[in-house]
Amino acid sequence: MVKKVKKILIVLAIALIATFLNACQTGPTLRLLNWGEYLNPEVVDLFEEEYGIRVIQSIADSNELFYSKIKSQTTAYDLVIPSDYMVEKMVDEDMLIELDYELLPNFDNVTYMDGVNQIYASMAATTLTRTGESVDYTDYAVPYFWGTFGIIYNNRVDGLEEALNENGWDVYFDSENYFPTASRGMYDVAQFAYAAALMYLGENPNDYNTTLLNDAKTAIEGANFSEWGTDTLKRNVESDNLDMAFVYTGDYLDRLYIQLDEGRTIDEIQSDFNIYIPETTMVFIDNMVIPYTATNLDAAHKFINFLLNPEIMALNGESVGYAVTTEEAYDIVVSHIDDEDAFYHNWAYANMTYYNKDREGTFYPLTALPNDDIDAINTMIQQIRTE
Amino acid sequence: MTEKRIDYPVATLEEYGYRETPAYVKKIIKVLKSVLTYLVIFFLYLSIIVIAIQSLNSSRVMSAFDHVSFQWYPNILNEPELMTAIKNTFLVSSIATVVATILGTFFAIGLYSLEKKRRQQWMLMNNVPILNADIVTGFSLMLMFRLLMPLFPNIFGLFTLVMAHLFFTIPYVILNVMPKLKETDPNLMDAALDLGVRPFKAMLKVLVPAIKAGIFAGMLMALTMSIDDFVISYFNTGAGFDNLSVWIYGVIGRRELTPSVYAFSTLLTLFTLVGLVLYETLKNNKKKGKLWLRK
Amino acid sequence: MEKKKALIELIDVTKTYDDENVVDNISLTIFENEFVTLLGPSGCGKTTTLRMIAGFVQPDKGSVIINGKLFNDLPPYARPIHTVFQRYALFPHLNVFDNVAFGLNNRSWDYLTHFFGLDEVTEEAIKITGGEPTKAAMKKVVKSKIDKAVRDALTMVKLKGFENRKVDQISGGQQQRVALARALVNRPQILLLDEPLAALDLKLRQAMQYELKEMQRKLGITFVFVTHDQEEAMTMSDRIVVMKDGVIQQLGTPKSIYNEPVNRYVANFIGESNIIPGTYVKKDLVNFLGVDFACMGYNFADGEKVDVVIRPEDFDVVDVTKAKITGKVIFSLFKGVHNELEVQIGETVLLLHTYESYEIGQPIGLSIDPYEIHMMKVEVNE
Amino acid sequence: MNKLYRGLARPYQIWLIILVFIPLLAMVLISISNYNASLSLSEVQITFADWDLLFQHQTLVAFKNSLVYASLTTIISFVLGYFVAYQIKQSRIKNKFIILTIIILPMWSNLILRTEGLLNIMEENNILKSIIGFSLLGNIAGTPFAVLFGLVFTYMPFMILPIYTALEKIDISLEEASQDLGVTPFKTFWKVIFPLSLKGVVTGSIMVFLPTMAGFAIPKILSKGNIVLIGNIIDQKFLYTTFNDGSLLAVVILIVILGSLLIITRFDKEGETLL
Repeated sequence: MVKKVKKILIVLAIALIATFLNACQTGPTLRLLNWGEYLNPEVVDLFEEEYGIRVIQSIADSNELFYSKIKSQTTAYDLVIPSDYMVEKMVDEDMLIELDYELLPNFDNVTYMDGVNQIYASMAATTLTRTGESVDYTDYAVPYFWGTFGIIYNNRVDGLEEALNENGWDVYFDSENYFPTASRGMYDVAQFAYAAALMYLGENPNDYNTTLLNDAKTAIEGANFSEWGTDTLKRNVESDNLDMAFVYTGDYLDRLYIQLDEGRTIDEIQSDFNIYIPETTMVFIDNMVIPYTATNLDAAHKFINFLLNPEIMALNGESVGYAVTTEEAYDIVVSHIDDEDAFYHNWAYANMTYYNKDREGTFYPLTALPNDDIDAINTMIQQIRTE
Repeated sequence: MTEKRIDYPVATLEEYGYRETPAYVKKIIKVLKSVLTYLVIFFLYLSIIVIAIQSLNSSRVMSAFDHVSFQWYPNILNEPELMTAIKNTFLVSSIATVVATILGTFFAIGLYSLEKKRRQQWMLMNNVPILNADIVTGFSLMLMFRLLMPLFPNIFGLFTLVMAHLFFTIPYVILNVMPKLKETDPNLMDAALDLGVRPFKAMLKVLVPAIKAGIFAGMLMALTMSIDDFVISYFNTGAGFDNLSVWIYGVIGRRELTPSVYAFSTLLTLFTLVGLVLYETLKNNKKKGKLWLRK
Repeated sequence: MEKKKALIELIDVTKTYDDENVVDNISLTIFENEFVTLLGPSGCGKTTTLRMIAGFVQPDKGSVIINGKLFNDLPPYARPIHTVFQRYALFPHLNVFDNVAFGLNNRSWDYLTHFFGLDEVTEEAIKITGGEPTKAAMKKVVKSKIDKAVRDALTMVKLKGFENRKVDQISGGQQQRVALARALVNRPQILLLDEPLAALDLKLRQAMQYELKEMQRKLGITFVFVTHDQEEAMTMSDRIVVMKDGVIQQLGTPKSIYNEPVNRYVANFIGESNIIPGTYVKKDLVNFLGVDFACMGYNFADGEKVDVVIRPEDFDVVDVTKAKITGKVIFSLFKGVHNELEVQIGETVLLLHTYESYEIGQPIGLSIDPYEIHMMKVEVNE
Repeated sequence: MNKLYRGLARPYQIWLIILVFIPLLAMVLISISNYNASLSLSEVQITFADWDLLFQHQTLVAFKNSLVYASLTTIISFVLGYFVAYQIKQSRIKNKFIILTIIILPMWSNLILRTEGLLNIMEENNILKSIIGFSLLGNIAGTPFAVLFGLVFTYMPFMILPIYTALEKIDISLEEASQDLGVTPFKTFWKVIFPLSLKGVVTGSIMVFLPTMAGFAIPKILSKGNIVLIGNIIDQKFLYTTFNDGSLLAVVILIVILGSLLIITRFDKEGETLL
């Protein structure tokens, strides 16, 4: 009797193992760890068609999850798309493989946008803690998309737009003197709040010491945030439930494109809600990097090279809505400004307005602060929220 | 005979020491009771109703309803990532449910045949995966599976996901089957064995039908828990094998969720409800019984 | 029968479930201090009848009269009736004592003071306080009275010393006694018993039958007893109500039902009997098995077809030569006190009990006393 | 039951030991070490250095919040859930499978979708308001009430089911016996039905209390990040790969869970009414 059951158990076990072995199909594959809906399926199709490499995508919603996924080694990804500070952290911990530029011929044909160069310059300026020497991050990373942060605001509040343009960060953080009844939201990422507070205080958002921490705490308390969220921030400003929030510019564009789809005009939408991008603001750049666990370096390089093609990068930007990183791709995007197709026209217009390559300002990408500092910042934010 | 009735005075509650509740009070209480019951059930379903409304909204602006549109339903098919996630969910949840149901039934029978004291100890253990915090379970299982990686480098994915789901679904099956086992006549199996039926056959032919209700209930719970889980899945998936909940969490990072997700959720709920109603109607027609109706 | 006070009257009572009359137009009167048994196979409507008296079921038609009052709409808790349930229905979360005390513990203050006598309670309360009968003192008195009543009831059912046992730690027989005590402690006018002995083994059952009867006699409570066991009904009842398909077949003393069943159904249900087709020749003469027999006490039309009922023990075994009828033994079984024989006479097989033993195949002669011959009308539709 | 089948329990016992004990042991070990993802295993050592985390302000507040919200959720779920379970039982819908399905069906939709759906209609301008013209729940997003509401109506199925199971198992004749003894239906409920359903209540309470205490998604979304529960801190610790801190807090929760298990076993030796 027990034997029979054992037989069944064995069959079940074999079936289980077989299914999982089946999952590892034959043929070359590219395991990509990405943000959700951050890659145009058309690009995937073209890539698969051209190189015969199947793209398997996993998604996660934060750099920290990328990190823990790679660190835990539970899956060998060939390509990951983390942001700037996470690239630093990964390089710092020897988690990335240096790129072979021989395999990236398209690289020589592109010029990065000013903003992107600024970010890279800033990243290169930081010093690696372990080796004590500066590293050229371009050895490890190729830009994918980039973007700024800004303050999305409810334009139905009288005078808010003017006040923001005039006084910038003060309007957002100083709730005592500016719009005391307005509701303010902040991204539910402690370091974002900390960095924003430092920019408001005129400090470098990547500096860290206990004085700054206390100052930032006071500033954040002064802002009296009513909401700590992620994707809900933009929706709440859009629907008149929230007045200001510090978000990705891409968050605004996401809602903008959706409303354009509904048939509204850009003017109408902007008069409902808009985004203010301060002169000094945070920026991010998502990069294609190859983690040390990668098994198919060839495919990874092919993919990077493929996306460096301005046409492909523009095509990718078409569905994703973040800012392309090369001037060549940017030119393709903005060339649509005279397009009769409303979508292409609006797309070009939005890029020129919100991601203009000639925008002046100081852009700070976040730095990978040491664990203890991050922990202290997290604790500080939690303290504010538990008071 | 009615005349006879008139002859007798009617006995009242008062003369037996009880207060008569006025009819209108009774009525009010009755109405209040059903109102409250339906209100609670309505609130249980409130979030689902909102999801259904969102799925019918022509606009992707979630705070305002534009007009009714079914566009998001066929659009499910146009979202390759969503489709993959749905397929993965079905694959993982159905494998996990079927395996958990079969194994859970065997295990429950096994545990049931232990001595009482032993059984109680193991049933206690059985509760740990159910009651443990998801994040602890998810993380500790991942640690476990990582130990296997030197042997099977590609273990993370379907296999680990199914194993992790088995970890918390089997206890639910056992919990549902065990009470049914206790209700069965202890002589049932002996009688079958006495008649010369082989133990395994006896189990399948005699015991399993007797505990069918428990097995079904356990299966349903297992399926629900498997579909609903995010945290444990998150830690134990890999290699692009994202189920729906992992996918939904992931998408929020950079982009807006497609309303087709709402459409899918609504479909799933509707199909289940319609299936249930159909099943009950058919059964009632067949038996002409009134299981479902109030007496 | 002397004129007694009618306690329960069912008048034209009908109960219908799923278009089926479970109880069909029953009328029945139960008198004070009487032991009445509703007898019949399962599904005959006896339990439903009982539940209508208890108040768990409302009749669709007809009246339930208790103490001369219409009780149709009164809920069970207000009725002066208590029930001993088939599977006892003891409260598993309470011990034996609390089970028995349950009814009294949960009654209103007015009820309790009335129950124990307001004067008596006040008097004892004065004794305690030495002055005013305070509410606290009265409560104390009532509590001790409940305590005493419960202990008395437990003593009566011979369960003294079991007060603190859990109800699932005592035997079936003891549980049965707890259920009895739980009902009796409330001094009901009427006690309903729904097959209370069914789950007990034979010996215990017989002992309990005797005890129940004794108790009923002693307490002067009306017992309405439901059973499907005719022997139980015979032993205990003052009157038996034989039911079938929701209809009362016969109502009478055990003796009259046994001896003079009104129809084939009752005859078959109450003990074993031989039912033989015959003809009522003329007054005090009946012909069956081809022979004329003297009989007494029946009035049928001359020459009318009748069914003759003869109980197996009513045959007299006589010498073959002197016998009225003779036959051949085809089956014999030793039953302890008597032998059970099957005797073939022509086409007919008779069942009879004798004290002598016979071998199979042996010829046997029988005669029947006139007063042992019972007759009933031939039923047309059966 | 036949001893023949005892062998069937063996694989499960091994399974439980491997998948329950060993990982939990690992968690406990991690909690007393300095382990985090950045360290290689050779650098890991035993330390209690991070244990002051337990006494930091935000941890204590989060623990307090968790306890308060879990308790309130449990109490409200108990009152409403008991009521609904009792009504279902009274309704004489006898098919348990159907009841089970109807009660847990909402869980087939993703928790995040459901919670964000709730958040949506808790905002001042919401989708329901645009249809029916008024805000059903008022503008409660971000308030403690919103969090309670979400927690209660998410976890109540776990309260309803065990209570229903317990109620269903109560022999109807006990109710009849009580009424027969002169006790009104209302009093019968408190003296007979309720005490006999306590098993289900205890099980249901624990099934609601524990996930509420350890969970993080619902409070995070519905409080708009303004209320921090211990689950949120654990979540963040794991997210930032501070595994030792996360494990430490998780172990504390584990102790609460084990305590609850002991309570269960006192009332319900074999988890009969767990579902």
